[in-house]
Amino acid sequence: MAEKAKDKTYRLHLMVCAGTGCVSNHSYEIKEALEKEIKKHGLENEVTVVPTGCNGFCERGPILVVQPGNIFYQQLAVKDVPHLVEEHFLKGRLVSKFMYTPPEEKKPVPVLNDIPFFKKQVLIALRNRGLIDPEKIDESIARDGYKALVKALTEMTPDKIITEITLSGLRGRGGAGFPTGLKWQLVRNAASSNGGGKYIVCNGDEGDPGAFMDRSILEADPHAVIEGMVIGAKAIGATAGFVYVRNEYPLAVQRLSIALDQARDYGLLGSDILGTGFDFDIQIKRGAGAFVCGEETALMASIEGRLGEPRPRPPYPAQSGLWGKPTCINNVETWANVPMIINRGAKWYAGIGTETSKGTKVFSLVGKINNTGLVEVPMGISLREIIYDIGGGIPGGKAFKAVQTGGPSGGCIPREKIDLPIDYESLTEAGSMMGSGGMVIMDQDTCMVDIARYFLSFTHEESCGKCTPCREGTKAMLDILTRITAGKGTEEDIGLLQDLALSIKDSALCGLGKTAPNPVLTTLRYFRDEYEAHIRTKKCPAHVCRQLNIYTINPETCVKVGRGCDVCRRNCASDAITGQKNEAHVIDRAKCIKCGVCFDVCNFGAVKVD
Amino acid sequence: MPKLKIEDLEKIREQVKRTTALREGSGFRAKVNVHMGTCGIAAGARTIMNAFIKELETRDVHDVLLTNSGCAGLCSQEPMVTIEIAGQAPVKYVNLTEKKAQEIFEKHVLGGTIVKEYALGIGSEKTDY
Amino acid sequence: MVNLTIDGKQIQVEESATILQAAKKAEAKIPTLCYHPVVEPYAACRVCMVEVSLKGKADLVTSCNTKVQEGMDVQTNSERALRARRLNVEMLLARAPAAEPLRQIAKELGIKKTRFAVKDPEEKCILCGLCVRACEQIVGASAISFIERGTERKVSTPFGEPSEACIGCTACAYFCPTGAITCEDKYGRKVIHEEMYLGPTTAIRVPSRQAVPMVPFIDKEACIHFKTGECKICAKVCDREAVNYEMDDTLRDLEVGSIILASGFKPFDARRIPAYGYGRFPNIITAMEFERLVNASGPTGGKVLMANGEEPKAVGIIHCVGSRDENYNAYCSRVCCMYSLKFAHLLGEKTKATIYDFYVDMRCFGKGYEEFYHRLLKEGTKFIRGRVSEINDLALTEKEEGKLIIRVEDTLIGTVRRIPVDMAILAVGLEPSVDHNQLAKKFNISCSQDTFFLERHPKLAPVSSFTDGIFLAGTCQGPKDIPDTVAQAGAAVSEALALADAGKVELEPITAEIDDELCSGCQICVGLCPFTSITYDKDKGISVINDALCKGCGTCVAACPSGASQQKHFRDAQIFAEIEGILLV
Amino acid sequence: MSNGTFEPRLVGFLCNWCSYTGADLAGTARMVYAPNIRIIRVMCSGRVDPQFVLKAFREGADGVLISGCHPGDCHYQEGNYKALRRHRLLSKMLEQFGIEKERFRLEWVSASEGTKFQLVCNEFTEQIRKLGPLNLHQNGGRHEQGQA
Repeated sequence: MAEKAKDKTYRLHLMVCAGTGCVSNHSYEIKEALEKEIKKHGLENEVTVVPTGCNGFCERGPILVVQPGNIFYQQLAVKDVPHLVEEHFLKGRLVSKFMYTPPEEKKPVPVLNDIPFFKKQVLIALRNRGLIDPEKIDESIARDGYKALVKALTEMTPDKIITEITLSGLRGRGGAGFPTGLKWQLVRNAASSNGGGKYIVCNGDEGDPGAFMDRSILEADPHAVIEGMVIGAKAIGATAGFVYVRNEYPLAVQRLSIALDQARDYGLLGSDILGTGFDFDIQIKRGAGAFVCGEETALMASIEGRLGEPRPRPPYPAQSGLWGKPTCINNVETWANVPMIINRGAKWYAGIGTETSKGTKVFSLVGKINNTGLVEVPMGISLREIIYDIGGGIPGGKAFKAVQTGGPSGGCIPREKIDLPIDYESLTEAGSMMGSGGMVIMDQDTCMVDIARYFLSFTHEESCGKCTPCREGTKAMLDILTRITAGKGTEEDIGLLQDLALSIKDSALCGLGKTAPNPVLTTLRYFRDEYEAHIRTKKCPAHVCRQLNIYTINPETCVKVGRGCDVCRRNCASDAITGQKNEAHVIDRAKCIKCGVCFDVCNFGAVKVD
Repeated sequence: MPKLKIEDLEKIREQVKRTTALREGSGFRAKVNVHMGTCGIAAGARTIMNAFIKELETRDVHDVLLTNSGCAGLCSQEPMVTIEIAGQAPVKYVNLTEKKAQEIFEKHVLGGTIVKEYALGIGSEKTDY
Repeated sequence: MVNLTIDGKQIQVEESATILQAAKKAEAKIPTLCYHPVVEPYAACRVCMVEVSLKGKADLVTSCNTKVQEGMDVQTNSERALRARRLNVEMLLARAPAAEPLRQIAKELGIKKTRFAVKDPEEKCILCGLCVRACEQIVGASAISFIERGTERKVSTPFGEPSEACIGCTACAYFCPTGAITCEDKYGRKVIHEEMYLGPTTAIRVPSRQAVPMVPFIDKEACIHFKTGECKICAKVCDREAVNYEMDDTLRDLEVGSIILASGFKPFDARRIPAYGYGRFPNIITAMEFERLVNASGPTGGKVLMANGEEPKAVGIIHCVGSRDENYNAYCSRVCCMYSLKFAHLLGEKTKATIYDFYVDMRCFGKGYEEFYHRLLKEGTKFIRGRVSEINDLALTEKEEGKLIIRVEDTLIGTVRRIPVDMAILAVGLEPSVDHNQLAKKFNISCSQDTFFLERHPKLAPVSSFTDGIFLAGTCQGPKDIPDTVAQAGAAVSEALALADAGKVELEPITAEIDDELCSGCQICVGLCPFTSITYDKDKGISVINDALCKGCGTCVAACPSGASQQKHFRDAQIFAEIEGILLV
Repeated sequence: MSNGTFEPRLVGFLCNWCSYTGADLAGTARMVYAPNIRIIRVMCSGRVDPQFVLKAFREGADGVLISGCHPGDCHYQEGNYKALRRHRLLSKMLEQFGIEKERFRLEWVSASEGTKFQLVCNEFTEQIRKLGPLNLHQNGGRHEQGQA
């Protein structure tokens, strides 16, 4: 059956996104409905339905791309399927009502490549997204999967591979941006103690809030990661590899397991790979979702079955990693880039990006942005292009205020720096970092003190507690920030916060602690006035910190527009509102607990917040 | 499953590529567009479509894009096909039968010679894609 | 060697040294909390941070784990280092305000009060992880670890339940710098003779203070290293490198002509008689403990003292503890009367105490023994004839307050008496040694009713066993005093020497033999012989007996279906004739 | 046999190391026990051939006792276990011959158990006395007629 399907030529390929985002939006139901309808119309020999990895435009899921033609349908529901099948697949008429309409335009855009979200993207790590069924190794092979592996195993020496990676300028996509070629060289040169052996590790412990590129790659193209790891193993001389992936990514774990099994069946993993005499195999290690396990030494401790907490470096994993052996740890995205570099050459790869940062980077766009999703863009692209051209701008026409890059370890970049070309150095310069590629967009309604507090509460929660600065320091900073957002801050607090932040950055043990103060430091740097407003005038300019808000009801609006609808009084949790129908309602400030419910429920804008 | 050798990998690649090539969206030397509006289907466009699919399969051709579209506006002369060789103006054929389709495929799509007796005209409007 | 500068001082240290070790050499003081020289550095407290400049790049590092490098310029008290150190100490202080070493460092750094929220003013744990590392790296048990994350982090056993991995070594409490981990003293009884029974023994010790040779040994049962493979502290501290873990008990095979068993006795366990209160009341001690106490090399230097360090004013000696008692051992242990008299004499010599001696019968059977008893009578020891029924501390009168009361029926005057004393000595009897039964099995020796080894004949072969070449000496054969033991040992040696001197041994004449003509080669006898003396001769197709191995039990003869096997002197015909003979009448 | 009170004739096969010494002990200790038992010394209870027992019964014994060392104490390591096995099997066989199994007894008597030997002898004698004579000969089992 499978053999037959392989040879079958179909007129139409319906690429249904089966990334986690779309799956949770019922894309598997869509797939079933499509198959049912197609069969109903007797088209099963002409049209095939293919589940793919994440398409990236998660905001618009569930997504269906029709090939050939690259027709992009979005936000489908099961009930839409019969109509779609009949119109498009049977009668050949495109159905524009399921197409995407960019925010500022009126006409829907039928073709995927014409949609601004996709137009500016350059796909390397995500090259196979939406084009293959990740559970079928053959489709990956058809898209040149394992071609680089053949090249690396038959035509290249380990040194040649490392030279190629070094020349490509590829840097670690996990955050710190350490040159990958150099890392490989270090591991290759490291003498393996006690009995030899080196390890390859793929770090898929993606923990940043709002970041999901590792998950997407593992879901959409697990073979790219496997291939990258085998090439890396050949380069450094490793015989065993581990993929450390969060257990909260069941789909990624499942697809990766399937991919590993298929690769093993094909002899692309295991002993004597492709008959070249090279041995290498990969195991999946599932993490329990501790953020700190994304730190390489903690990750290794976790793989070894020990308490997942970091240890001091040096020794670096390249010298003494898993079980004391030299170990090469790279991020999922880094590994996914490797086959392309080997295939198309370092020169091609180095031609993309900026002077110091080559290639592309995958970012996850989340927060106050129209096009939430996953984008792969060349290094050096400006924030403006990402936010406005790809991301489609801020919803509701609100003003862009800042973007948090690099997750809780990164920092906030303000509006003034919107034309910043993105690469490792420029982001660090701005007080943030590349991180794993999370981008949280914030609009005018965001309180920067509250944002800092949110990220601190995350790092405080996720601190392993080993070293004093991170354990006690994040707590101390969180206490101060909570104090400020509750209107109880003092002038000294800003100074103390700054001291703490700098000292923690200076003295924490691992990357988690060293970067934890970044949100505080950048918000202090760019939005100091907001801190001061919270402390001096006890006001939150964005009205986010409710404890600082003062709610009042405009009697005129209340009576004239709302006719004293009484909804606010009924919803008030603390009986602070008095008034009757058709009369102006009044909030008793002494009783008000500032929960903000009245503001939220008032349909007439009579409740004011100050 | 037996372990693959390097040549096997290449074989799989070639084999699967044929079926998935459609998804790539570029690199075709010709595009065959069967007009499959209600009128077209009623006039037998499905047969034409299947004829082209069969041709592609039996001749093992992979660089020809077979697709369909709606009514071309000349319902009386359905079934219709537009054939567009890369870089050339599209040609419309009308009143097709299975046999005609085979001939057109062989002579025009593969051979590059327009089959004038079935053609409606050259250089009509371009399709969207 | 590596050259570096610490606080402006140029020094040279080994390549493997850490900055902290180098600083010690340069006499620069760096405070530490989570560092301990015998466990791996942890770099968690971040108090030992110093500023290091190398190749024009300055960075803060933890000195406990950072190795020195050529050309390093270390500032232990730069402004940057101090700022981080102060803040870290101040934050730690908010966590564990009751931790003494932390407060000390805070004081030295001029921190009077922490600016951060104190959760628990009594908290002592600074999460330095020394206990966890000691348990893992030194003890090798890994019974405790950190649980939870961040500020909730704490040291615990798995699931907070008593851990089976814990071997109770208390290393965690020992390593804890703040006293956050304590251990309970389960042996609340602090008595002067604790050396004998109380408390876990140390893993390295000399067998006794008068041991020859006076060499310490490692007790494998108590040693952590032999439980977990870690620790090795003794080797680390021994300058002479005399500690050897490889040394093992060796089994040596010796070929000997005869064996003398002198496996001795064990004292009766006085705990088996609950009424005598041993183990429950202080100052009730056994004869062996008293011997230790009164010994000049003992814990008190030979002084007779009670648990509280005072001299007793009245002492009772109780005879026949576990001997001549149907409930325990029916036999007389023979030595207790005489050693009890000796104790009474020593007590009279060393203390001013009133001495009571409770006896059942005074058995002074040896040479000069009776005379010694009469001497004691004259010395003023109060002899009371009667078996002690109970020793307790229930005072009925003020005079008895705080004393041990010995209840006894004085059979000479026919009344029950209560004698208050400060100390009671239990004259425990003798029992065969602990591994007596295994020995009996191994050497195939029968035991008499009193469970001691049985001699071949009480009068004619008192030192021989039923097995040729195995002789008995001393208390393994029955309770006896030192002169008797010496005499018996001499006799046993003589017997053994007589055999050796003859240079030959007469074989048993009663071995079995197989008649070649009758043997059918069925091999039934081969499997039956416990001495593997029968083998099957394939060529001849018959079984063959090795005379030297055959012990003459005759089991094979009884089983031989063809009557080929016969035992000399116990031939079937002989026994048949015997049967016929005895049944004639 | 005799008129008046029946005096059983018992044969005892005693092992040299335990039971025979035990009997010796009973003797030297001047213990009084039934004089009915006639003792044959063997080196080990394992030497007791079932034929001996049959022979004893044929020759007119009313009861047969085999006595050896306690299990585990055998001078020859395991001869008494062999005796135990043979006793079990032979008991079954005797029953088929019409000889009550109570007439054939196995006892463990150690060298120090003079008292036990005394007890066993007295008890066994009483037991057989109650059972009465074996009377093999009256039932046509005379040995003059030969064995089957």
